[in-house]
Amino acid sequence: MADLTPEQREFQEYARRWLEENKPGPPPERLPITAIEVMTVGQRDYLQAWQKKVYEAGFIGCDYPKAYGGGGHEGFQRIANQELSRAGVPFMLNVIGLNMAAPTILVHGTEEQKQRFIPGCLSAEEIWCQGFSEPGAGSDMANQQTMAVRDGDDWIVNGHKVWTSLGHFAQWMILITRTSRDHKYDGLTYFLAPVDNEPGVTIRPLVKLTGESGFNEVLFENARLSDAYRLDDIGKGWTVAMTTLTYERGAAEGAGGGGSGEGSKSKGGQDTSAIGKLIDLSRNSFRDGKPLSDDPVTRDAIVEQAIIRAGLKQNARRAAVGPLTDHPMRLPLQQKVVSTEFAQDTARLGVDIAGAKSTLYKLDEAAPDEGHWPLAYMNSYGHTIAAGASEIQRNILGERVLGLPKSK
Amino acid sequence: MADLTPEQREFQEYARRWLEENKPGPPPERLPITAIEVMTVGQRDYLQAWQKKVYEAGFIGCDYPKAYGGGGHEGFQRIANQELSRAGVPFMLNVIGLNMAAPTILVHGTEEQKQRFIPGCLSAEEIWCQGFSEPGAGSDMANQQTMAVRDGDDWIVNGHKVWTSLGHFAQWMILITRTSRDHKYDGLTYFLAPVDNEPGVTIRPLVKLTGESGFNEVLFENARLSDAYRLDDIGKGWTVAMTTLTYERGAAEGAGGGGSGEGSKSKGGQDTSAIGKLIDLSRNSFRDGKPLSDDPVTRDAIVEQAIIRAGLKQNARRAAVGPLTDHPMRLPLQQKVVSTEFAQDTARLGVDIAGAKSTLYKLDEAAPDEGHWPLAYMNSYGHTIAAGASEIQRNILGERVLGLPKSK
Amino acid sequence: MSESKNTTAMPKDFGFGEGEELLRDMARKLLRDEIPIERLRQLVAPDPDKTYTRGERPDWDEALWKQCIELGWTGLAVPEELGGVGLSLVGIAGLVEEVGRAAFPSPLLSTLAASFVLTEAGTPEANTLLERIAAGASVSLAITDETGSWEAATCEVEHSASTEGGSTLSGRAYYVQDAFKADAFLVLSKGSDGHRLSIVESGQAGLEIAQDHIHDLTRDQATLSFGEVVVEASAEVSLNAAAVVSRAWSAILVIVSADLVGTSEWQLQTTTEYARTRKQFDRPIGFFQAVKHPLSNGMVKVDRARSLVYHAACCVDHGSVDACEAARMAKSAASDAGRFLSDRSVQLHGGIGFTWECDVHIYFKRSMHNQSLYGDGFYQRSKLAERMIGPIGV
Amino acid sequence: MSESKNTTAMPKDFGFGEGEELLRDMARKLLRDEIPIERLRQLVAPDPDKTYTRGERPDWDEALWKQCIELGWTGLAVPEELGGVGLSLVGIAGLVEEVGRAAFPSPLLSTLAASFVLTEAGTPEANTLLERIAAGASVSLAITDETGSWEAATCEVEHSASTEGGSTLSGRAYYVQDAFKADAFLVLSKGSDGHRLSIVESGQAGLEIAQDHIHDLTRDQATLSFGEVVVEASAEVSLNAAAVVSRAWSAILVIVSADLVGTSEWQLQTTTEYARTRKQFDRPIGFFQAVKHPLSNGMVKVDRARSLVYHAACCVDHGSVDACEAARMAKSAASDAGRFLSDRSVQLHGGIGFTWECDVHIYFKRSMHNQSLYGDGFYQRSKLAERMIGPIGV
Repeated sequence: MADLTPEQREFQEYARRWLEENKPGPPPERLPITAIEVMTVGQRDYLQAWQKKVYEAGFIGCDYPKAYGGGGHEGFQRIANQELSRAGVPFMLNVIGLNMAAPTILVHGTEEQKQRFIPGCLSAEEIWCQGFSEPGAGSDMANQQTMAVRDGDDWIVNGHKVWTSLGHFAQWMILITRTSRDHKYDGLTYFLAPVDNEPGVTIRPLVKLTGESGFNEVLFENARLSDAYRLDDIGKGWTVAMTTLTYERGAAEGAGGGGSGEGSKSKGGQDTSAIGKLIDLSRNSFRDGKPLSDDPVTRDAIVEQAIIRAGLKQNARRAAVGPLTDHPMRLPLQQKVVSTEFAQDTARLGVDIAGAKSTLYKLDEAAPDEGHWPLAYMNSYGHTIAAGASEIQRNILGERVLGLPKSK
Repeated sequence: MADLTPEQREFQEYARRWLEENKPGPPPERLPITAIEVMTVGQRDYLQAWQKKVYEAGFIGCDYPKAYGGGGHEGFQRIANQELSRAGVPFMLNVIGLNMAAPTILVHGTEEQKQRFIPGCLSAEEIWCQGFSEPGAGSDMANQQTMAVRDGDDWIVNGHKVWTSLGHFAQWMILITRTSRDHKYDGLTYFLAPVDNEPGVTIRPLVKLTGESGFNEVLFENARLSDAYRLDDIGKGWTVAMTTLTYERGAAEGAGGGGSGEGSKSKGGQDTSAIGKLIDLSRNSFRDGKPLSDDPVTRDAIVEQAIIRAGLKQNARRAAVGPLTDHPMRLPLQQKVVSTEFAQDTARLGVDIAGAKSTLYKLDEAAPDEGHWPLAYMNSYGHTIAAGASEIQRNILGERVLGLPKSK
Repeated sequence: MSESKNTTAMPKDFGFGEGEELLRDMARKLLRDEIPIERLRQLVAPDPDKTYTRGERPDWDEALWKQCIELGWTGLAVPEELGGVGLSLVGIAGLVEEVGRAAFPSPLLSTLAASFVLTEAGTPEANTLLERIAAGASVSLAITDETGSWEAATCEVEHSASTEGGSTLSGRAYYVQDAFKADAFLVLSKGSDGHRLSIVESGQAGLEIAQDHIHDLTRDQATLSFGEVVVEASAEVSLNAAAVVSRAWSAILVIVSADLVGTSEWQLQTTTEYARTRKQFDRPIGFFQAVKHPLSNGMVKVDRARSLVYHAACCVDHGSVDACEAARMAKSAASDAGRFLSDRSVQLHGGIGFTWECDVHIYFKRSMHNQSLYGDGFYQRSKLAERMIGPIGV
Repeated sequence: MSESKNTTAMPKDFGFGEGEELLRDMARKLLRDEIPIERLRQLVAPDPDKTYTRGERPDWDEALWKQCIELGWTGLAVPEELGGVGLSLVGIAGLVEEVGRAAFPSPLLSTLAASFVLTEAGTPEANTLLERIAAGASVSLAITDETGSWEAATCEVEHSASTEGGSTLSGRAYYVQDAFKADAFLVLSKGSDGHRLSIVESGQAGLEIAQDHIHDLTRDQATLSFGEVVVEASAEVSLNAAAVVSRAWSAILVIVSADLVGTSEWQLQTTTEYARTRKQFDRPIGFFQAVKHPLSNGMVKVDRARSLVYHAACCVDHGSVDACEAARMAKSAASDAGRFLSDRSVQLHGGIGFTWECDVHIYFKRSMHNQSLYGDGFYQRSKLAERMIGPIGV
């Protein structure tokens, strides 16, 4: 890597050495593929401790100012992310804190808020969840119904948030509320809301279509919220949320605060070993006595997925090469829809290959790959639906990159 | 066929016998696949004579009243169509007269108009063309800009029609005009317009993307049109046009006036022997020395098309079985989009299979199947674009059958 | 295929007449009244932990099944002279569509499939079991090997013939549908004298029924282990079993395809209804072509499958040589329609579609199960290619 | 593939630096100024009868090509020590993208491909021809058999070696690109001593260049017949030709893929522009998701292809063992992107897109030609499967 400064190169060597020496032991129980699927306290404790350790070693928030718990460097985070990924260590638990709350607070927060909240995001001392989705709102984020009504120095919040990953472990939520019914977009206000055992706040797990529980709903019933927790001005919630989503969607890749292990690669469901697993599955799946690894139709389908995966990887590489990108958002904005549909199509292909064995769920010993394929297929819809469904992502591509008129 | 009356059975036997004895000789030059691609005077003369002969034998317009040149029977046309198709005789030339003009005039015409026009539609003595498409209107038929302004007993027409198949041979055109700018839909009026050497009417051939000429544009420049040629009331053009399209789209299959040979099966591009041709092509197309008929990926793709074709055929059969159709328009309205995309996908697959040889056009002796596949592929867009593009057909299905709100 | 001579002799209406319509409409009404979606949900999906963690089989409505038996459903495919209804496969397809639309948990599909195999066998022993079926017995086929290969000739059960005409079975049969609802099994076995079909009672000594843990909440599935199971001569259904199963194969494919058409149609209608009512960006989401067009495409796919199912059923009813080809086309089209509509039904329901409380997952799982059962679209097409294009390398 | 060790040593920016950018931008400006679409249309598509009825080759701008030669384009892939530019394949990909975007008719692609083959040969005879190329000669590869198989080892030209080191060629080479623009051909032949590569001048005795009648209006293609063509020893480029061609294969695939990326991007931008301005139902058609979403999908496909092209080029430049795999991935993605965008560019232009007067057909045909050239997506994937999964039946 000829393009590193001497400081960066030194940092890279330090990171490699540290990661080699500090690779964590095996988890107490099997970890899920992504942070937002972490369900048990055992998983939580293990991952929280790991993130704290990585933070303290200086691999998270490297490029954040020192005043907010960061490293104060420039261009270190990308190197740290790369080394974390290469080392194959566990993912970071506090994804919403790292990738959504911290960068948003850095842009829109008061000096006090930055000092108060950013360090906890980075160290995972405070776990964050997200309160953007509502049962009635779907992909139309401006359709928020959760009301916040001013009451002296406080706000009284009433409403219902869903799809709240990590909600059962979280101390804080990034929360969009409606503070005026007169304006759709300008009637929204953004808060940093305490949610852990707060009066009026109820967190309940929701069950996924697979039967697993994996995310939460959060009810606000006359919950009292200090105005000190408001982020940016009253009525500016839409703008603040767009900042959050820009970071979340990877549009500002590398600018997010977080270190990331394998798991962040897997964010959006892209399992880096999916192709290898498919090939193995095809070797062990038979039709009329012949393995599907010998069937050209199956082979063609697997290779097609491998090409899509290679394209994702090379897109990420090309996105950083100025003269080979025509529009700064063109590649970043594709990432979500392509990677989540890749994960879906790959899992669906696994179901096809497994054939009759895909009828089995993980409790059955005969289920191939411990029942991975049908579960991964069903869970893949979480990613193609959440955080801007694929349909909305295609609108965004057409509108923001190609300049087509808005479909809404 | 156990469901025929004795009269119908007798008619069927007569048709079989007649067709056996009267099969026409070979055409003077190669015929195109469909009537709307007929280009030369030689083709025209041959096909016009054939339609006249079939009409005089009683196989066209069988179910039309005798007063309008028909046979006055019931349920004979379907049998005649079947036998014409089975006999493999040439298609009927006057498709727009038969399938669009005649049924529309039967519904909306005055007694005088019915007597004047329908016989010529059936016998092909008068060739018809269609004036529905305009350069600026696209799929939005109500967006007609061709103006007709009242002038005594006449109308003065100014405007520009495109996509006019058979225009260069036609004596008459079914013509939609705008007679009022105040109402989008209610400002349209429908005419039966003479177009053969009429003052103010210019017919010019247009060239397709393949380089072949295949349809026309028609310019009206202060063309004078008698009010006697108006079909139905002023301002009712939209309703009349919907009648026309209902017949044209096959929604009222069998009710159209026409006898039809092989060609009407091919209407919309469905070539009934496409699968067989693809299989033959695959046997003669090689990669690394092996025929593609041995390649399972190619085989899968061919069989997939065969299933779609079988589905089209069985859909047409099921459409007539009341208890097996939930919505009367559900199957008929699918026919256009499915059959035209089938033709397109089949042709595209042929291009794939032909491989490097698909670079060649028909003038090249080495071009497989006389250059059929790339030409058929390019020409297939005529069908997926014209008469309600596939995108519009999918709207229609969603709106008229599923009851979804209009996308326009 | 359908060009060949004998199909022109087949009825244009597939043979779906008033009798078939009546039976179908009665079934639709019965299932709509007795097991509407609310009842189904309570029955099979009250609690995911029960199924997916504790591994308990979902409930089913045995009382309703008894009612179906009284209506003669088990005997639908049993010839009249053996006490059954003797309904055509076209009529059965119509009824099974309704069963799929209701996602009805029952041993009906297995029993119908077994009936076709028994009818093909045509032996006195087969007829005796057909009479039992007409009287209400449920029977399931145990004919499949472990690799998920569903072609008739492969099996991992072996028999050794006894001198009295009976035999002893050992080995395993896999993917046995609705095994815990069946009274008896029709077991394919191989031996030095070829393939046999034998009747084994569900409670018979030496038979072990091991539950498979499956996603589908509307059926059960099991692996059968035969530990020296003794089959009397009176339970030997056929000594020419491979040919018998192979002849019945088209009917078996039609039955599962009809169920897929039914679930797919439910998915289409339910998602359409959601798209008509659910609003986003101040409009019903069905306004948007990203929702509307997939639904139109889904309709096209389900209609293709449905038409091909009736054509295939009609071919079977009329003994057409094209029956097998038509049935494979139907299964390919039905599996693909099921796959597409399952996919879109979850995606277009958005956040709610991803949850347990939304019913689409029940149909998603039943459909996923049926898609792979007896070979998915790819598999059927590879078999079709052998007939339409010829074997590879010849 | 991209996980393997040696790729980590490759530059993150693919090696596309300021020099490459400068050359690419100059090419873009030159082509935009000198052969805008209006000029291209007049040049290659003034009258369809000329091409498709009378079979005449479309015109091309020889004066502009002379200008390109003066700018050193023929020598782009010729090493500096032989008088060329010695540009990396990554840089060449950038320039060829512009050539594709302009649908520029010229012998550039053939000459670049031939240069890579000659460089791989590395013999004095090869170097002599490379020097000629750097000085402005156009050369095309004649290495393909009649069945359309583009793998290097098959050919229908035979040589008989003469005692002086030369040979005599007989037989045919097919699908020779831009044959009527080429000064010489690089001919693959087989004989009892293996495969050879020989230089045959376009005017040489015994060589017959028979025009293929092709759809693409922006190039020509021919079948070469060799009637006892005598090759001097000085024109024998390689006696180990199969290996040489096979080593150059990745670069050849990258070049045609880059052209496909260029035409696809033109199709995307042109159709997008049409969708922004063309109104139906009182709105620009780009408002409708049936138009917008295909364009978004087209963008995804062209970007995938583009990234894979640069990756593959970078692999070739760095001698990576993954080069061939990466190049096949690039060709597969580029062919599929070309197919998709060609399809949608005609369909979404509606009625006007179906006519000769709309320029989309020019790109449609150039893209269709390139999609099949050197193997389409299916073919590349079948080759990739051999490497990624292993040969069938082992």
